[in-house]
Amino acid sequence: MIPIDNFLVLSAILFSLGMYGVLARRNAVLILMSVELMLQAVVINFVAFAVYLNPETFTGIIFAIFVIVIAAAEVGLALAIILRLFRNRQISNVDEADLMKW
Amino acid sequence: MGMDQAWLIPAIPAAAFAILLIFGPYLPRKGDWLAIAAIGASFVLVFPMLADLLDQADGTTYVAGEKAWEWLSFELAGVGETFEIEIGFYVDPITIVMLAVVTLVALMVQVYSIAYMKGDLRYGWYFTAMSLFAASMLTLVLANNLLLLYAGWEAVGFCSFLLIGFWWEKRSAAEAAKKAFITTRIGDVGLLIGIIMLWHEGPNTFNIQEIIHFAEEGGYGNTYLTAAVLFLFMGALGKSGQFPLHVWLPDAMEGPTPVSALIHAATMVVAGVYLVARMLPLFEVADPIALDIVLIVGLTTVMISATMGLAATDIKRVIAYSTLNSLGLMFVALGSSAVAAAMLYLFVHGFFKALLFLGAGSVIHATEEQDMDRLGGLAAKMPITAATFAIGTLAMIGIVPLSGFWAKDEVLVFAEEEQNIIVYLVLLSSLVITGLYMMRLFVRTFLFAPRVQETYAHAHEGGLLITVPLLVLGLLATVGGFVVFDEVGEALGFPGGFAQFVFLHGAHEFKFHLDTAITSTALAGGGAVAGWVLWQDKAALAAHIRDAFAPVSALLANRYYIDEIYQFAIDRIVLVLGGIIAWVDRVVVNDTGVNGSANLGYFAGFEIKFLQTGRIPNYALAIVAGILVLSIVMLVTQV
Amino acid sequence: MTYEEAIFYVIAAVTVAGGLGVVTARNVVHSALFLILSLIGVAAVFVLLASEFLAIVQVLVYGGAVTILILFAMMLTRVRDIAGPMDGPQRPIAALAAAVFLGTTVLAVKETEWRGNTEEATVVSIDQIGDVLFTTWAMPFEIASLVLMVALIGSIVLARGEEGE
Amino acid sequence: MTASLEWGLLAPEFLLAGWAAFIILIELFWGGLGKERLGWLAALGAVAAGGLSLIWVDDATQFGELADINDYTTLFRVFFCGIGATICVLSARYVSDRLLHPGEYYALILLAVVGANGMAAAHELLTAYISLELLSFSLYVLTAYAKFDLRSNEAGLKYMLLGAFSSAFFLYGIGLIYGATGSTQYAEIGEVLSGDTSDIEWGMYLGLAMMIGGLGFKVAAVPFHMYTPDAYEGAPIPITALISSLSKAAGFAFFLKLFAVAFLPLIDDWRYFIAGLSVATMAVGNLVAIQQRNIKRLLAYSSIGQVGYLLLGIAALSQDAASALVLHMIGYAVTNLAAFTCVILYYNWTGKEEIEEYKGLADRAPYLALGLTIALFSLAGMPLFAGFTTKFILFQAAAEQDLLWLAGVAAFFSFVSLYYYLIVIREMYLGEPEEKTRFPTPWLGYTALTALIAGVFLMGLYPKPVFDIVEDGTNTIFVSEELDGGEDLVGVP
Amino acid sequence: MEYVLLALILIPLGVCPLFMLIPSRYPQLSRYLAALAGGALFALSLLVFIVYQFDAGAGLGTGLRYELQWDWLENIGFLGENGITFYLGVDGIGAPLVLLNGVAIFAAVFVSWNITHRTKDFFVLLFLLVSGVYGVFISQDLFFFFFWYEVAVLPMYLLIAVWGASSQFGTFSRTKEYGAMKLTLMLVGGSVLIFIGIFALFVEAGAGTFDMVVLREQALDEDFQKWVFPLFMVGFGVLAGMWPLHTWSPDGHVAAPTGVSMLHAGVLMKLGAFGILRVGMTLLPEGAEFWAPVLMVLGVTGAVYGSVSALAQTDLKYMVGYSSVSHMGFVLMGLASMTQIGVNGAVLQMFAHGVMTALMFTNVGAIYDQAHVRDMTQFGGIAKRMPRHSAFFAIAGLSSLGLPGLAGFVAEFHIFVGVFRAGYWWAGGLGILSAAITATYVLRMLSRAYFGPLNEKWADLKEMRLGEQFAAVLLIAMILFMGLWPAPFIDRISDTVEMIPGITG
Repeated sequence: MIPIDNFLVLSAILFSLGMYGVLARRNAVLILMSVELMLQAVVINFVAFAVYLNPETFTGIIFAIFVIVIAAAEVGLALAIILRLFRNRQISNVDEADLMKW
Repeated sequence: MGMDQAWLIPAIPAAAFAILLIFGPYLPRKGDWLAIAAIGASFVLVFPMLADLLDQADGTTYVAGEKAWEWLSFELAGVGETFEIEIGFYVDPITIVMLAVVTLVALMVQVYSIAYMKGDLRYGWYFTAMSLFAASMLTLVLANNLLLLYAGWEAVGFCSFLLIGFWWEKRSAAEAAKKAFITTRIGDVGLLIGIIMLWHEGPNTFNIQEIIHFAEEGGYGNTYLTAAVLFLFMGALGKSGQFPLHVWLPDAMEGPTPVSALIHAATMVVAGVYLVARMLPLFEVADPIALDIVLIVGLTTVMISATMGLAATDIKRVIAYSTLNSLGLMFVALGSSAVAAAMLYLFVHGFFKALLFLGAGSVIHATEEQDMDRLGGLAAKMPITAATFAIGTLAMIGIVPLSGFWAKDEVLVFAEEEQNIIVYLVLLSSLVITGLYMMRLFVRTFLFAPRVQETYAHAHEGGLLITVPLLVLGLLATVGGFVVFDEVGEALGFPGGFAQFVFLHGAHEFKFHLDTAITSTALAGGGAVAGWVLWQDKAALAAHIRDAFAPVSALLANRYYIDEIYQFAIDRIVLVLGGIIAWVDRVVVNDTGVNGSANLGYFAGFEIKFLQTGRIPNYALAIVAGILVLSIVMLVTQV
Repeated sequence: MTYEEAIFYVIAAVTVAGGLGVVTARNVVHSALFLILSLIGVAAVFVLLASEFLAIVQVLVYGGAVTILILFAMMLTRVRDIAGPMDGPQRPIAALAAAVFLGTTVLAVKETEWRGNTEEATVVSIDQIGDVLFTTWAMPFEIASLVLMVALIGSIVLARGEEGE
Repeated sequence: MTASLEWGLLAPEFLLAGWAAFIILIELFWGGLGKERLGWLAALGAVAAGGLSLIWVDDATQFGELADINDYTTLFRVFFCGIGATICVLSARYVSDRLLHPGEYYALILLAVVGANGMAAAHELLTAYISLELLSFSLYVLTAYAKFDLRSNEAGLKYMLLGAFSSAFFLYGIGLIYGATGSTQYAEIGEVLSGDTSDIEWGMYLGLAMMIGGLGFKVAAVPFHMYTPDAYEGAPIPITALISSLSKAAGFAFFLKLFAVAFLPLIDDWRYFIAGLSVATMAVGNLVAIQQRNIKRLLAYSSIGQVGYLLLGIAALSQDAASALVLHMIGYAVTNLAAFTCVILYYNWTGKEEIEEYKGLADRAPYLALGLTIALFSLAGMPLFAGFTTKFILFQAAAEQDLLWLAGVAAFFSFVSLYYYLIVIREMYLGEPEEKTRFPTPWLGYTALTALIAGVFLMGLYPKPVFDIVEDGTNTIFVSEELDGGEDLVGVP
Repeated sequence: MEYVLLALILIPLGVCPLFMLIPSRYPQLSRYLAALAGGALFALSLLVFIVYQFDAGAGLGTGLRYELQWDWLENIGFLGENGITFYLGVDGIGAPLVLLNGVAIFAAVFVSWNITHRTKDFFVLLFLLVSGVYGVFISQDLFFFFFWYEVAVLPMYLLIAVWGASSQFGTFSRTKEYGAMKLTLMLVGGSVLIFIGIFALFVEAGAGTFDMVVLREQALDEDFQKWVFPLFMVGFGVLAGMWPLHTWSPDGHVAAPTGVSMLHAGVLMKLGAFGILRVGMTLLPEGAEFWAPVLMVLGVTGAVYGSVSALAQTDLKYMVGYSSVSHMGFVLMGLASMTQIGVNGAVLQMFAHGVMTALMFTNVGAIYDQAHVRDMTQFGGIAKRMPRHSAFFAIAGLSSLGLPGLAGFVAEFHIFVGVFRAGYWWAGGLGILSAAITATYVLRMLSRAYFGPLNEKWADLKEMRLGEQFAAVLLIAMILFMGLWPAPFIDRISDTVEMIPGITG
């Protein structure tokens, strides 16, 4: 079978990509998508650990389910906020949202 | 009544002071009678004291009386000793002499003041302060320990400040008072250090006799003791107006003239002499350099004061210079270990100097003028004043048989015997100068034609209150000197004579060297005659000489520029230093040190806040950076 | 290399490519599409991990709901009309940070000797999952429902237009 | 899998959630109730829930394998319900004047309290995480709740996106820890970590670092704090108060329990990292606060500074430190709420929140100025007030654990903080008011303020009752560890 | 009696809410209440001072009497039995200082009679300050010691910033906000060090208690003492005006209203020296011995530096402020001598400086209230118009320059003797010199401002208010009391000082 390391490394790569996306992207929606990527990586991690290391209680899988749920809810909520921001200010780039600083 | 009641002597004026301070304004005549009664009572009390002392005398040896009360005391942790400060009185012949001079002169001066100060705005306050002064001075004299002595010492200084500045509305009076206090205070720094030094290595007491005893047994190290007594001497230097701290005394003449008579002639200024005389055993045990310094200081003062007296025109100032002159002479005597001579001089000086001041006061009272260039010929209008003043002048110059002669002669004898010839010669030369300027004073004030007719016109002799003290003092100034003769002393009831009485440490007779006497009388008389000649009538000759030696006379008139040097030192050094430190405090310590560190925090905050850009990617980067640093450092350090 | 590994690598490549597309695409819609690709890839990974249930959830929740939502949001916010670059000035630092992070993580993952069987994935059946989800994990489940409620309320309150808007 | 699920143990949470729904419904169907009364009603629910949780005082039981119902939980339940109730009361006027949808607003506050309770109760990571998200989601929404306020929108966006971002890290960390230890139960993690960990140390430490980062975000430790000032400034003021008290307290309840039970065996490994975070947090929070011109932002930075002090308790983790930490947290929350009460009342009245707009407040509303002054002095750690006593005990607890230097740094920054509090006080007492009108007395607001100030004084003058309760609470997390892991694990002297 | 001690803290704390209940329209009512409370405090303080000596109480090696110990926080966490107790007790050092505080507040109330702006708020803060000061003097628990110490600092900012005055000088200006802020921050900054020191001390002692009576019996490691003592020395030193951390003092006093300056310079600065003695030297005798030379250098520097700086001031308040620095330098010298005489002197000086500086500020305030100028060069001949005021001022000055018969001399003399006894010749000499410089600036001030011809600008000045006169007379009575009959003070102080470890004869 495939060693667990493969999954973990895949997860790490996805997480890094997501992280890069958050740091580099300007658009709020794109950032949100990047966060989703990171969460995907987390989920991979959880599942891999659950099925390889902890199959008896498979907490990881449960965790993964919840993470997915939360992630979905998060997207919904975040999009609502982004939408609200756009309606009020016609912007969706996060670096333009700097009314408050210093 | 006996020596145990000695505390009453200062206590009575002190009580008078307290009453006057609080109730004075409500008393009839502002309570002047109370002050005079108090000092009179003190004066009277001296006699039982004296009688007691004489009663207890064992042949020619006198037994000193001492009584003390604890003022404060506490155990010293882990040492087993007790730190104790007492209030105590010590009565021995020196004390008695001082008490007599102080109370008598004070009495005379206060009686005189009733007339002199009449109508003054602060008439009551004058007597209040005078009472305080009397109490302080008597405490100083009677004190059995150095600390009480110091207390009295400071208190008389304070009274001097009050009384010099009595007319404080005058800028010059206020300044003079300040100058007097601060100058003497500088000396007192030394005094206090000296006292503490004597206590520190000493027998854990401030008692003077115990300290002396301890010192005589070699308890102190030689160098240590020398240093300590020199510090003590610093105090005497300031209080007695010795060079270089003499500058305050001439200025002190801003005070009312009776004050000058009492404080700045007869009593307070001789406290330094008294202190050194009291502590002389220590000086003798210490390195000889200590006494040499006393001598040199005295000699210097004698010369500079005498020469400055030549150039002064204010009559009170001239007398002040003569006071310095006399005090210098006393220190010369002390420097020669001639305590009896010094005390004798102190005794008679009190009378004739007070007399001179009161005489001057009488003149000033009558003419409201104290510049001798604007006086003259007053003898005609004020015969009693002129006569007593003449006695005082001659006593000061040292003409036989007035009191000053005998005392001065003793000093000269000791100087000749104990010291080298230079000292003697210098002293002799000072006699000439003394003759010159004293005669100048008398001649210019009382004789020949009046220079300002107007002033002369309303000059008049004062009332009895003024003339009686003058006469009493004149009498004393005339006959006071005869106590040098043991016969006189014994006749007065002192076993062994006055010299034996005053000097406690074995026989130390007054000596009379005829050649010395003749030399000194000749020189002093010569000086006086020369003075008469120089300043007679229009003083043309003196003016001629003055013009011929213009730089010298300018030097003298400007008092050797010593005041200017001090002024310079204060303005340019002390005040500038103070200014620099104040500036450093504000700019460096405060603005840089304190505000600077505050600003550092402020600007750190200012810089850091710009990291807060308001942009999400930056914020996210901070999170990432934080996690990366945490992870990497944790992995590196822990794995 | 076993065939399973080969399949894994293919899937992984697709997933990573998708992810790369998400974070680099110039066109936002392309990004969203790449995200779908990546999500599908992850779902495939779940299959490889013998967790078909999760794969189904993944496809339904993400592939269905989330991406649609995102596309809607893009439409509503008219993302395509926005001028200017898609990436901020922070890109080089971001790349560096990501690389460092990747290196660290991979190193840590590789260095760790995971306890248990690291070679064989165990199948977890849907029954088991369903069983524990409502018994052992009942409390998170309940709370998750509240989370969803909050998200729901929040989205409605925030997104809905008000009078006068 | 034979977990006993006594749902009754979660009754307070159910009550809160149900009450939240009830509030929404009542707003829908009973429009005549009035917006302000809705807040009182919500507060009533929170108070009831808090009272309900008192049933389990001195009880020590568990809900399944997920949550403890013991004194620790009870303590925090009451505490969080109290915060929730206070915020509801404080919101009443503000919400009715300035916000739409009050029903949902109060419901979200109650749900946030549920999340916070869950965080304190959980002894398992999944439950804790979900609870954390419940709390966070509620706060995200509430932050953005002023729909037409641009700053509120922006604050919500920042809070939300960064929250999600940091959640990802936190989850990644959980994943690694889970992988390394095979469990998400705190106690089991602690048991594994107390054994030989040399084989899993890479993953373990990386996971730990990421979890610290994630928790750091939740409690706003530097450098994970960046969202805080913006979120505070943008959010409606009562919500700012909520974030600064509830969110922070819940974060620490979670942090403390997790680290005390699960990560205590590794304390020597992470202690200095927490200490470092603590120093950075105190420094940045307090130094930047000096620069602030907006009262909310100022309080945001000041709360960051406070987090630094609280982290001290984590760094010095021991039973004493835990008690001290919780005590300080309670004291801080009470004080902070008092300060926010004043800010809210002032804002309700004038709509102003810049510090310089506070000038002359002492003339116009003496009691308000006095209250704010007391609160600020307390935050600065001046005596008579809670801040001094609780800080003293907290710092002393740190010093007991060989972290004297850290206690010293904390004391120093606490001194720095005095400066910016004084700036506010200066404006209030020295500034000339622009208009002379007196402040109309808001009786209910002043009642709340008085109660909070009384709390500030109580904690400052006689904290023993509170300390006793707190210690009972923190004892439980350490005692359980003792039972599981043996004597040598417990860093309690 | 122990409840009298309690009352000393509770009365000032208790009147604060009472003040708040008084409507602001009746400022006169606040004043009467303040006078009442001040009088009560003065009476009780006097009672404590007098009765102390008559009660040969146990005190067991500490000199403590009238102990009152209530549990506050114990058996909790790191705190053992008697962990933190509300522990009151007065010893021979505390007794005179309690009296000092009583005198100062009673006088300050009368001096503050003319406060019209927010009268009741002023008194609230003033009494808060006073309660803190009392607390420090009679607390025997380190926690509460520090607690009250901070309470005393707490109201300072508002007291100065609200009721103070800004000043403009030739080249620079000092606003009241600046003075208040600097004062507050520096004092609190100093207490950070104390904070750390207390932590370290508690941990090292390991007794689980903050009870100072217990703590002083703990044998602490010498190296530990050596590094902790400077924390206390510098921390308390800030409040004691220790050079170079004294700069808050002149600026703060210049800005502060008169009553506050009186209390602050008169009493509050003593807390610093008292802290060094009570906490630093008592609990850490070996550390104190090690650092004594440093403290001596700082003390002497402060004494000379303060007096020389005062010499350069023309502003009356600055002069008095710097003179405080100078006199507190004497206190530090006395402490640093580590001899019984010196330490006795230091405590005496605390009292003496307290009353005379309060008197000085009373007088400066009296003239400033009328003239709104404090620059002595602008005055002249004021004694003509305000003779009593001038006399009072002169007495204060004379006491401060060490005139025998007044309080200053007794204290300074002990200090100098102690310093000499400890072998610091140079320090003693410089100290005495500094006293002479004091004479210079005091007399310069009197001569400039009060003597000389009356400056017509001030022809309409009036004598100081009766309340101020009363305050001045009260303070002068204290100056004379101690100056003429110091035995009651010395008896109390010495019995306690000799029990302090590390103090030798």
